[in-house]
Amino acid sequence: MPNKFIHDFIVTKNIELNVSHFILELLCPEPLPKINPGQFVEIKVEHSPSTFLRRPFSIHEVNLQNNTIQLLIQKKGEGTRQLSYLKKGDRLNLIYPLGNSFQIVQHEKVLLVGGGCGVAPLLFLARILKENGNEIKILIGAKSKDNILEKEIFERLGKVFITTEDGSEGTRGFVIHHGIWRQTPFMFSKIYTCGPEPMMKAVARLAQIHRVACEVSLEQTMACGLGACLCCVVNTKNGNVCTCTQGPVFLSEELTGWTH
Amino acid sequence: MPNKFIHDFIVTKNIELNVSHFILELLCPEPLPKINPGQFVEIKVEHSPSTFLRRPFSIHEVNLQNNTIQLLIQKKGEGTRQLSYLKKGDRLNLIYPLGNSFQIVQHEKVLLVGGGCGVAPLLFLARILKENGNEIKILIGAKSKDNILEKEIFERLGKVFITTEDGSEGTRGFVIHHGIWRQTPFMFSKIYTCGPEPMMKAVARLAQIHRVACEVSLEQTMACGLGACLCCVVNTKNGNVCTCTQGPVFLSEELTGWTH
Amino acid sequence: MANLTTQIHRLKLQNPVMTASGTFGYGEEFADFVDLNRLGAIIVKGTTSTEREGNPYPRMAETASGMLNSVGLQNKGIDYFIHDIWPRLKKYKIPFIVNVSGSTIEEYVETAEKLNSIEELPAIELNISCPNVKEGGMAFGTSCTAAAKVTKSVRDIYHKTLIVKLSPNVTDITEIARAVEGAGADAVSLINTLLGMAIDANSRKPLLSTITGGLSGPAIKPIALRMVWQVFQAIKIPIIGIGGIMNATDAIEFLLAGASAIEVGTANFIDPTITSKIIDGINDYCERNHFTSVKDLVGALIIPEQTVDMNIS
Amino acid sequence: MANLTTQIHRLKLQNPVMTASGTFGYGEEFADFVDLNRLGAIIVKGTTSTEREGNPYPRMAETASGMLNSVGLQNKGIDYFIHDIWPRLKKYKIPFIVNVSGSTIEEYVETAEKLNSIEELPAIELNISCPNVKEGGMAFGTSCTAAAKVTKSVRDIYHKTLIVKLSPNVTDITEIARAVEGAGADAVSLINTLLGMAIDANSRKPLLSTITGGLSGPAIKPIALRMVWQVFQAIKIPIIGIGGIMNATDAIEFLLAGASAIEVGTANFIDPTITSKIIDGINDYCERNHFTSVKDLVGALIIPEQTVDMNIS
Ligand SMILES: Cc1cc2nc3c(=O)[nH]c(=O)nc-3n(C[C@H](O)[C@H](O)[C@H](O)COP(=O)(O)OP(=O)(O)OC[C@H]3O[C@@H](n4cnc5c(N)ncnc54)[C@H](O)[C@@H]3O)c2cc1C
Ligand SMILES: Cc1cc2nc3c(=O)[nH]c(=O)nc-3n(C[C@H](O)[C@H](O)[C@H](O)COP(=O)(O)OP(=O)(O)OC[C@H]3O[C@@H](n4cnc5c(N)ncnc54)[C@H](O)[C@@H]3O)c2cc1C
Ligand SMILES: Cc1cc2nc3c(=O)[nH]c(=O)nc-3n(C[C@H](O)[C@H](O)[C@H](O)COP(=O)(O)O)c2cc1C
Ligand SMILES: Cc1cc2nc3c(=O)[nH]c(=O)nc-3n(C[C@H](O)[C@H](O)[C@H](O)COP(=O)(O)O)c2cc1C
Ligand code: FES
Ligand code: FES
Repeated sequence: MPNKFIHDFIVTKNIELNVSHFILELLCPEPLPKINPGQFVEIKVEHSPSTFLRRPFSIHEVNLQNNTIQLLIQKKGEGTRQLSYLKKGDRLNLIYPLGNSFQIVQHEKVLLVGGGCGVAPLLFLARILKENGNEIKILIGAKSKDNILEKEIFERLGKVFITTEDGSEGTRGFVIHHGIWRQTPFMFSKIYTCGPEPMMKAVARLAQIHRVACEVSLEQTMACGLGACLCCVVNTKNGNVCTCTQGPVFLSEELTGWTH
Repeated sequence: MPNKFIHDFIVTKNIELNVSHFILELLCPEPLPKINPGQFVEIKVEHSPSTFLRRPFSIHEVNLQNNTIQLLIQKKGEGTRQLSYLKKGDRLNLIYPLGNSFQIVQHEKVLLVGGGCGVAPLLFLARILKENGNEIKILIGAKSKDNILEKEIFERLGKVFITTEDGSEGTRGFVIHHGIWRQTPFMFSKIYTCGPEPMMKAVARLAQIHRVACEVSLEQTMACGLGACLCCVVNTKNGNVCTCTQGPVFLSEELTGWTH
Repeated sequence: MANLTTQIHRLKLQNPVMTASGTFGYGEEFADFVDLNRLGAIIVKGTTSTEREGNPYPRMAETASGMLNSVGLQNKGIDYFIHDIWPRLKKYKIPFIVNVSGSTIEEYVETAEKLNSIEELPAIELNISCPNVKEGGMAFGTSCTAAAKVTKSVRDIYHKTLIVKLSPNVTDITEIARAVEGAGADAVSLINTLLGMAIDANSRKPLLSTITGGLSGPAIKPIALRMVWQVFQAIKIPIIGIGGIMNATDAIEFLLAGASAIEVGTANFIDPTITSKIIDGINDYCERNHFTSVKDLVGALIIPEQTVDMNIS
Repeated sequence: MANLTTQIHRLKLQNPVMTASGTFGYGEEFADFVDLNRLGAIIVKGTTSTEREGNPYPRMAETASGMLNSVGLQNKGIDYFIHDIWPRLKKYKIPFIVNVSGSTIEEYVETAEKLNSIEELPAIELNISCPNVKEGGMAFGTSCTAAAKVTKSVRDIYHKTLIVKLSPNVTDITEIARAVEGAGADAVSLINTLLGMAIDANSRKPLLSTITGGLSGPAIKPIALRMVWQVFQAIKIPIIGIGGIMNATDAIEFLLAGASAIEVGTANFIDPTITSKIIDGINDYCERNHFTSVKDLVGALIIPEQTVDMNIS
């Protein structure tokens, strides 16, 4: 039985969140296989002469009833710009589901920390964590109020805290400046984070200080997404390993230079 | 004063003629300059990863009142396929008008011979020839009835004769098999032709036999369309000359190997 | 069905479509997408005598119609391959070819010797063309003497089909091809990647940790095709064509230029099912053009009479 | 406005953007699209001592992110240039540089001598790298001895700025660069086209009348960038970067890699106004990144500490 698939999905929705972010909802032509939070897809971007390789995106949410998945995408370059033009009914070729996934604990208090577009894999994760009886808090960091993504949806799953760089909502500063980190005793037994690497490194260091396990989702550049090209490596205690197959989720303590 | 321009035109119509041919009507953002029959444009095809260079197309018709031009395009490869998807309102970057043009005679009897998509430059030519008091006959060759292009429109400008390879309309065979070539005395003082090279060569030979001047419109592959790259040469009595600037229209007798 | 079988020295292939080293893992990574038993052969990742960590991240940069890589031969070494990977691969019915890499002649010889003793592995591809390791690889591929020497040393101890993979980063690839033919190679494969570089103008930094890396993909196809054509005129042993093959038409162009078989590399990243489609496409082409055997395509380029001979080598 | 002036030996340019030989005609072809007086310089079509017809049609094939050409130096010869073309070009206020091509040293010398006497023409670009003529050109560019010899012979009689244009079809471009530097070149320009080939699988024929031709366009940019970077480390005279420059970012990458100026080639075919946009874009980049002079960009690539040195040459 294959675990990975390649299919033309059909765009069912393209929802603009703000000038630089949008959500694609994609209908799978076959019944969706088992997908776990943290996994990703590789998209073939058509009509973009400068986009040669596929583009990896985390799975933002899965809807087994509708047989759809959602991706939350930030417009970064030409490839994501082309994707932002997709309309209902368009086709999109995906390789899926790829990578490992977050470890799902049960009946614990957990903190999810998302920076910018890094909230993408955390929604699906939050839902599954909640379904497993965990108490969830979500800390979202953004440049400004306008850039906070999916706040209302996260609020359905747990309490949401906000930091913005310009102070336009929540605490002013980065996620690490939020008061939650200074509460004693520290109330979480596990942290999950995704966002810019410097942010995740800072979160990992705070987790270490609080002696809490921290899972991070990396975004190394990828060529194949299948563990074949060895381009996406990250250095770990076990040497260079592929982010696309042994990751994208790693325990921060496994990553060389992430904790002290 | 520049003679050549580069602008984003706006698609005003995309008319499907049959499975493999369509007409694009394009609105120029500036008043159209003087354009002569036989001239062509170079199009930048967007959204087509395999189309690197511009694509040349003859100007099928010019409408100064609407400030539009028309192109008659055959789907050949990826570039023309992408162009066939264009919709009203889309933009298309053109370099125009390029090349020399047919010589317009006055008050003569002329024959226009178009093979397949080769009728493209002949419509504009026919109209201008008619406006100059010529009596026009148009001989159109096609694979089959379904592939005869723009017959009704040509009929408004002169008498139309048809040959089809499968005999589904008009004379069975190629344009050179039409009875018109065997009439004595031969009634035309000038022939204009565009179509596949073997067809044009055969027409040029018939023209020579009848001692009539024959202008042919060539389709050498082009990189620049501006006379800079020297890729589009054709060998003539004057050596290798650029089809994009000294052509695309040549007197058949100038072309090496075309007449005996 | 046309007869797609082809032969590289004593190695019989059910069809000419192989996978290029470093782009198809050990095949298993693609088992969900392609029936591996359909392939002509799988050429596994560059393997060295001992484990290698490869180069630091970042190792990849996208370029126009291509990509740069500087993986640097990350692999667990030949012993690990033989004891931990090969047993899993045995169940497939197709040939696996090990891409043997190294920095010294001794290293090549040591690895080849170990592979000589494994009966079911019918061939090796000697990678004397890797641009991504400081100490060697490509250095062997850019000098006739060095190329001949490493080929001869391996030939002396390796008794099955010996394919030597050539570097395109040379003035005259026909010289190198002749040198390795003379030194006992049974076949040559070409091309490996072209040395390239990419810069991020905003950060003003190179995009690869190694500054330069190997260029692959459709961007290099015209160069690869030219080299296959040149080498076809220069040597008698079979040629395996590699470089930017994205579909069956590309593969056929390489066969016409003189390749007896082809390897698909970077294309596997864009479409992991592509090898299977290429096999079907070659068959279709043969049927459409009335070739009963794919062997009849090899070198079947038609040179029109008016062609100007421009052999610049 | 940043200071965009740059200098190639004694040749002062108002900005580093030149047009590559064979891709911009004599400039006039583009006068409807670009204010020629804005350009750094125009390098005209390859010019030989006597008229040449070039190669037969077809001379062009499109490839992935690039094109092949085999024009073969069609031109009316140096005398025609001097007497019939140059007088028309005089009215422009920018330097025109003649790309001097040939098959024998005598031919190069003869052409260079004639240009030496025309005061307003401040420089020549010696094309020892044309892949599209049987008898020579590229042969000079692929051997250190030959490259040095032709450079020296021209140097002896030519007293203005002598730029030598290098071929990328070599094992080690730094050797050739050092050889021509040693022989008296004032600057080098690189790269010319890479030798490639294209086949039409349906007709089974080559797409060029010459079978092989020169590959240009974005496909070759990574290779060109790598060569500029390598040569920058190897020689002291200024470098002019060429190869697949399609926009200002590409141009800046070449400057960062060590080029003092750049030439825009194939991009002119896609967008005849591109040179003008590139000049503006370089200025914007300088302003945005607080470079007061474009000269400060030259070779300003930042090499991170953890970089692995992989100098394979
Ligand atoms: C496992 C994984 C999951 C991801 N999940 C998401 C997601 O859910 N939502 C989302 O918006 N993005 C996600 N990304 C990042 C996304 O893949 C890139 O933003 C995208 O590929 C950029 O493509 P582009 O053509 O628009 O930009 P490009 O033109 O290719 O690049 C624009 C800029 O982004 C940089 N860049 C490109 N790819 C990456 C990358 N993989 N990592 C970091 N920087 C990159 C480039 O260096 C360049 O500076 C993920 C990446 C990985 C590896
Ligand atoms: C001056 C001029 C005027 C033209 N006018 C028209 C016109 O009015 N209507 C029209 O439909 N076409 C016209 N053409 C031809 C048209 O330019 C090509 O059909 C088109 O460029 C093909 O692009 P593509 O990407 O679809 O096909 P590609 O994928 O590039 O090519 C498909 C096939 O067509 C061949 N081909 C490509 N370009 C040319 C060419 N220039 N000449 C001959 N064969 C070619 C290729 O070799 C290939 O076999 C004209 C060409 C020229 C030079
Ligand atoms: C990520 C990557 C890793 C590679 N690793 C190897 C290798 O280990 N050994 C080798 O001989 N070639 C290696 N190559 C080169 C390919 O086998 C092939 O020769 C080259 O990529 C050109 O083919 P392509 O354009 O089809 O990819 C590698 C190529 C890529 C892209
Ligand atoms: C159609 C064409 C003709 C060329 N003619 C010449 C020439 O006459 N002399 C020369 O030195 N280089 C010639 N070149 C090479 C270019 O000057 C340039 O070095 C090469 O195209 C790489 O740059 P690009 O990728 O920007 O085009 C020619 C290139 C093309 C595409
Ligand atoms: S992206 Fe190819 S191994 Fe991970
Ligand atoms: S197409 Fe460039 S000169 Fe005619």
